[in-house]
Amino acid sequence: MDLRYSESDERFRAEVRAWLAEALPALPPKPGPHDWDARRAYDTTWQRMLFDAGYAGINWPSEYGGRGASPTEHLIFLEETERAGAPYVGVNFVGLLHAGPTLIAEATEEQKAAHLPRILRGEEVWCQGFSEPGAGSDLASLKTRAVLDGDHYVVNGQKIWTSFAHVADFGELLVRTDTDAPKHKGITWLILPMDTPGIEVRPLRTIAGSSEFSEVFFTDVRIPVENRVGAENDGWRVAMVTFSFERGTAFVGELVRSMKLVEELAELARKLPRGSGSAWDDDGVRRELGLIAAQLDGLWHLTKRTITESERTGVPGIGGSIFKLYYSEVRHHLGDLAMRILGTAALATEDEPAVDHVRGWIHAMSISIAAGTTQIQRNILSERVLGMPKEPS
Amino acid sequence: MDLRYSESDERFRAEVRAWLAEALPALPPKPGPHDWDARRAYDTTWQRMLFDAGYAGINWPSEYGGRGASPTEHLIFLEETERAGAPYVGVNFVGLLHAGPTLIAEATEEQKAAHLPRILRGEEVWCQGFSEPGAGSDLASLKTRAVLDGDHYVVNGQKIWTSFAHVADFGELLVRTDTDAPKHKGITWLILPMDTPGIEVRPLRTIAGSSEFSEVFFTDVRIPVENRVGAENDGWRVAMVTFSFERGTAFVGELVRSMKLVEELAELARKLPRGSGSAWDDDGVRRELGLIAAQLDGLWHLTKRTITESERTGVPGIGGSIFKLYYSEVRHHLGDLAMRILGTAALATEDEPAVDHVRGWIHAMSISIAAGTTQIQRNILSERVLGMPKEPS
Amino acid sequence: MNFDLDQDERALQSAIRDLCKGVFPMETVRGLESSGGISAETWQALEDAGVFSLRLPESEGGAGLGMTAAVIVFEELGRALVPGPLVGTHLAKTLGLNQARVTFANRNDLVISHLDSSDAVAVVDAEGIWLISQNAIAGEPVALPLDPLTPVSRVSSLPQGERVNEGADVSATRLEASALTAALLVGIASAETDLAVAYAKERQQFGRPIGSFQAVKHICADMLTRAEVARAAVYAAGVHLDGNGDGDTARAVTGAMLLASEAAFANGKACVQVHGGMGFTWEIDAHLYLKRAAALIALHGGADTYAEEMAAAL
Amino acid sequence: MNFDLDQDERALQSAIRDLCKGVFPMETVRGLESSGGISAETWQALEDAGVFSLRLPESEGGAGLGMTAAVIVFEELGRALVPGPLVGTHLAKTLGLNQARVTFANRNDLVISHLDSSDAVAVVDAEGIWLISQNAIAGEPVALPLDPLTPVSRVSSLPQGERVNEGADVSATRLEASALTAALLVGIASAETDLAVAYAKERQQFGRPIGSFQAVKHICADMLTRAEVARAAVYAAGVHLDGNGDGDTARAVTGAMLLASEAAFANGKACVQVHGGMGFTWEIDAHLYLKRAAALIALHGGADTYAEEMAAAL
Repeated sequence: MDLRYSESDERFRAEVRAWLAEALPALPPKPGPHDWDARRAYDTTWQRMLFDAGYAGINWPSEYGGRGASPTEHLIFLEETERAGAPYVGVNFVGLLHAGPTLIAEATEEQKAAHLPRILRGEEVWCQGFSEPGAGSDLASLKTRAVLDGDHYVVNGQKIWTSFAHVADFGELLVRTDTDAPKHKGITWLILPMDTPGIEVRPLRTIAGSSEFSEVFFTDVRIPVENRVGAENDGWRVAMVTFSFERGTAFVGELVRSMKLVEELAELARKLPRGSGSAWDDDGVRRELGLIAAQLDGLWHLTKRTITESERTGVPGIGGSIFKLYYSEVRHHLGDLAMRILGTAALATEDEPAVDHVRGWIHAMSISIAAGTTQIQRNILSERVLGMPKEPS
Repeated sequence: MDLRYSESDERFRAEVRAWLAEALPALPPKPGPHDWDARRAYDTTWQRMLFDAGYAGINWPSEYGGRGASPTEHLIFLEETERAGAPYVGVNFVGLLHAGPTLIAEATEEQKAAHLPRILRGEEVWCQGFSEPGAGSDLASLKTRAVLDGDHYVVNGQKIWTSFAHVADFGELLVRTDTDAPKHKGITWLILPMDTPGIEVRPLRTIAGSSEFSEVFFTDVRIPVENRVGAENDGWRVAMVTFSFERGTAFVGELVRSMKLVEELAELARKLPRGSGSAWDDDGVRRELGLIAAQLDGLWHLTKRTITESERTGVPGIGGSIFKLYYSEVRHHLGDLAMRILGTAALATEDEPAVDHVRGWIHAMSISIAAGTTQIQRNILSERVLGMPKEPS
Repeated sequence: MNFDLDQDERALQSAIRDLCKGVFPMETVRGLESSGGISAETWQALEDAGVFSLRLPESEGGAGLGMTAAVIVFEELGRALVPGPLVGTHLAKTLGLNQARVTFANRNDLVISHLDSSDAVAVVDAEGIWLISQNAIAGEPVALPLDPLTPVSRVSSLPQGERVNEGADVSATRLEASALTAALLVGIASAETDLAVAYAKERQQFGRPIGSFQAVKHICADMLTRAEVARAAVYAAGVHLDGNGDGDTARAVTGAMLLASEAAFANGKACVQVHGGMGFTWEIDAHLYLKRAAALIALHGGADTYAEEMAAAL
Repeated sequence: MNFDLDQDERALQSAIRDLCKGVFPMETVRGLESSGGISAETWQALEDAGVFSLRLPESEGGAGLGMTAAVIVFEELGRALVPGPLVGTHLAKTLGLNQARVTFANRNDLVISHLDSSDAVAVVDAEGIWLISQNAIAGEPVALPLDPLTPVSRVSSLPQGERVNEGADVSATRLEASALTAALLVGIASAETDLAVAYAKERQQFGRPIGSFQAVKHICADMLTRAEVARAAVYAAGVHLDGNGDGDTARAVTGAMLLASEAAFANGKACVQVHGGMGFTWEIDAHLYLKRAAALIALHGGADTYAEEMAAAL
């Protein structure tokens, strides 16, 4: 085992770092959190800069315009961009990380040609229409209905947790095309042009107060059959195939940010009063910060193991669910500890010194829910990794 | 609401206290933990002293020789005896707290006359034959078989977790008399004379190193039909009826001991070195002790609520499962904290200062398992109190 | 010894619960966000119900009740998520002060809740109880407070104020403030349990109510347990403050505040988790309870200080 | 960057695992209780396998391996619950000392493990590495040690001993001791997971394996998770000590010791709980793993000291 990077990896890191040092100052100022048009413009501008520099679709195969970077390079890229404070994928999130890879794996050449280059250049923003109010942990129970009418599917129903829906050009949409089949077998994957009549987007206010997410309502929305990716009723497999792209890098940005957050909280603890001294003078507080730091370090090592393993085997290992479960617990602890350290300073949520830490506290609550709750992760690990028996249903 | 004791309760307390001050010095020295005959003699001597002073069967109805004390008096009695360091029920545990009350509720007058006075006087020691290696949380799945042969049941099978079996005169025994009936409907409750041929008692070594518990093996053990309590196949109900005697006092002794243990651990923390000072100088350690103290105080208040409620309604309330679940967690935390405070002092388990705290750490592991595991308590609370749906089975 | 609500206490509990249902249904409470958590009508309803005056003698327009009654009332206010400077106003009224609304603050903390809607700020410190007129304080409201229904302001300094503790027991007043806050928190802890249980019974996934999965029902069992133990401690605190306790009063109050803080905070987080994605939406009430709990805990010194005070009693 | 066992490392891992299976089946390990955790035969088998000498150059009879190999080996020793003064003997051999068995001790701690069966006690402090002959120490064996396979003695004082760190890196030796202990602990954490999972699959209650209940399977998932993250940290510690790391070596080792301690201790308790009543019996191995974990953690300073050291790096 060797944790050092190869010479070529180090060269890659140096290149990325040099480019970031040059590129970041050229970015326009970051728009306000609620100015969606400006946010789209900002994020897609950044995407275009990445494209021009050859970093767009860092882990996409080069035949589809990506860089075809190795998982280790991908790790380095994510680490460096996060450390440099570069914008993350933002509104390009679904296109780059989910819809794009799905098209690469499953779409026709026409579909690929129509979308992949535009996603990479930041010309096309995608959103995801998977979850429904009644289909959360049990995603496959989705009910949004598509009925074939000539050469169109006619869609009625509702999606939820659709991020950036009001600035998206397209959506990846899962619909039920066979109501009689077992639930995983009657689902179809469609490319949804967001300007199709009959779509209503309502911002969804979260407990963070923001509205990056929306509910999307469908009333007789007509989608051409040629927008189908994969076979009819094979959409569940199509949607899942993207997960096999995962090479352990999904949480790298998160993790690097969390490590920073701990450092910042330790700094803050040295300043905030507690009893007759600072919060940092408190043995218990200090130990809790030390434990969290060790746990995040552990997850950093685990990430490298997962990446190495996936480089060797070509498939994602067990690291993902382990990461998610453990990371959720650590982030909850970190958030709760921050609230205790802040005291009444936490009440001014958008001001210094609270802002990042209160946002982090609330963010933790989404980490243990989104993309498979803590409870679902424990099911996955116990059943799929430990081979424990399923519950009777 | 009023937490003060009535004048008559205070008089009762004063009496108990005065008697204890006189009685305890008269006790012989406590025998070693492994000298079972001496332990039986010691515990039954104490029981006889209680009897002579009118405290035997403190909560038993007076018509059966008990004192008929109210739950509040019972609480006072348990508190005072524990605070005074008096012996607890010891080998009289099953007779006084389970078999006796069961006989009171369900036995014939002959059966009552044969056993109750002797239990109260410390002349008869009982043990319990309920659990089996294959029947723990799922107690009703017990398999020890009794087949009627003339006027005897012939018993074959095995019991486990039988405390004080090798010094007991009788056992309360649950056997399966109908293998075709649903599992709760084929069980019978028998009085087992421990000198019946065919019984083999093997001490069971626990992780505490002790052997208060045994496994009991049955080979063609013949028990007269007249030893049956209640109807054939009605033994499950008979066994459960005792729980309706519970008036919130089951854990009072435990709780008072735990409160002492926390005080002692705080004392110890002031003496044991940690870093450049004592463990007590550590803010985190101090807060953890403070939290545990508050939690035990909370359980003391909960006990009073449960007792009051049961005095009013005549049936046990929800306090028992709540107590058990919460108390298990607190005792685990207390034990783990003690181990951290002790450091290498914990390695000398039977020496001062470790002895009570290491025993307490190990004891905590039995609290979360015995008499309904933490997992079973959560099922009970969620299903019976919160009305949440059962799992499919 | 009778640690069960007597007939009068039950009647009081059910009256205040009915009042809350009538005056503070969740739509109304949510509607108060725009007016800093307070409206003249709802406040008047609380006054009329005697929430603030209940411990005054009948001769002074009160109900002549004690802290036991007060914690029962405040538990219900917490359960209904009633906003406003409840604790400060209640204590001010009990001390015979005339201000309509009084908010409580710590001398060393320059973040004050409900400043704009209060007539005065009350501070209790080692030297006494001090009242500072709201006009005398230059506060800067915080744009997005943690609890949307608990507006807070930053102040650069707090004038000394007028000493108002003639005849009052300063340390008792501090303990009363803690006990009433603990009562609000235990009401919150209970409401969070009820919310989570109701949702878990109703929400279907994998063809079953999620409340039939042990992973979910065991979370709910733990919520119940935390709330019930904390409630026993809070009632005991009230009883002790009325002189009817069986132990040290300060310890009873401190323990109650610690357990109620832990219960309300942990249950709030559990309540969000049981609701899954819906728990992360503004629309579901889970976050409002959690945020209120977090705000109350922070404004009253933080749970760690209570744990430290408990340790000092060992 | 390659953070996966290479072919040689896999071969080493499987060889030592086979050795443990052959020489240290659980009956044998349990049988060592009567002889203080050590028998001449089993110790010889460890020596023959190169457990102690593996980091010596081949010219000195070693295998010329590094700390990465050593943590792989020690993980397996932990998994098999192999008793004895493993860490001290390994380090002594690596430092070129000749004693057959050496036990590690802290200068300020007068409780020493394996004193009677060791030839010498090694102490590492700020001034250096010290070797004290066993004959020079008056130790009183403790009657019932926490871990029945880790005998401990109390000593009234520890002679200064002979300084033996000519040419050795004292602080590296300390870190090596921590990393090897962490490796033992992570082996224990993994074995506890395996034990619990196997029992949960087999044990039937309510007509189902208990491992089909979420209450049980989720405990097991958490055990796996703790063990896997700790393992990554322990391997990283070994790699760092070999100079092949990507960060601060002391931090990597401290973090590994902290996570491995937490994992072994928490998993030990969880393992007992999953076994239910059986977990409380001496016959089931769960308690032996837990007690070993507790003993190793205490003898190496306690998890709290590692958390404090991690904080110092922030």
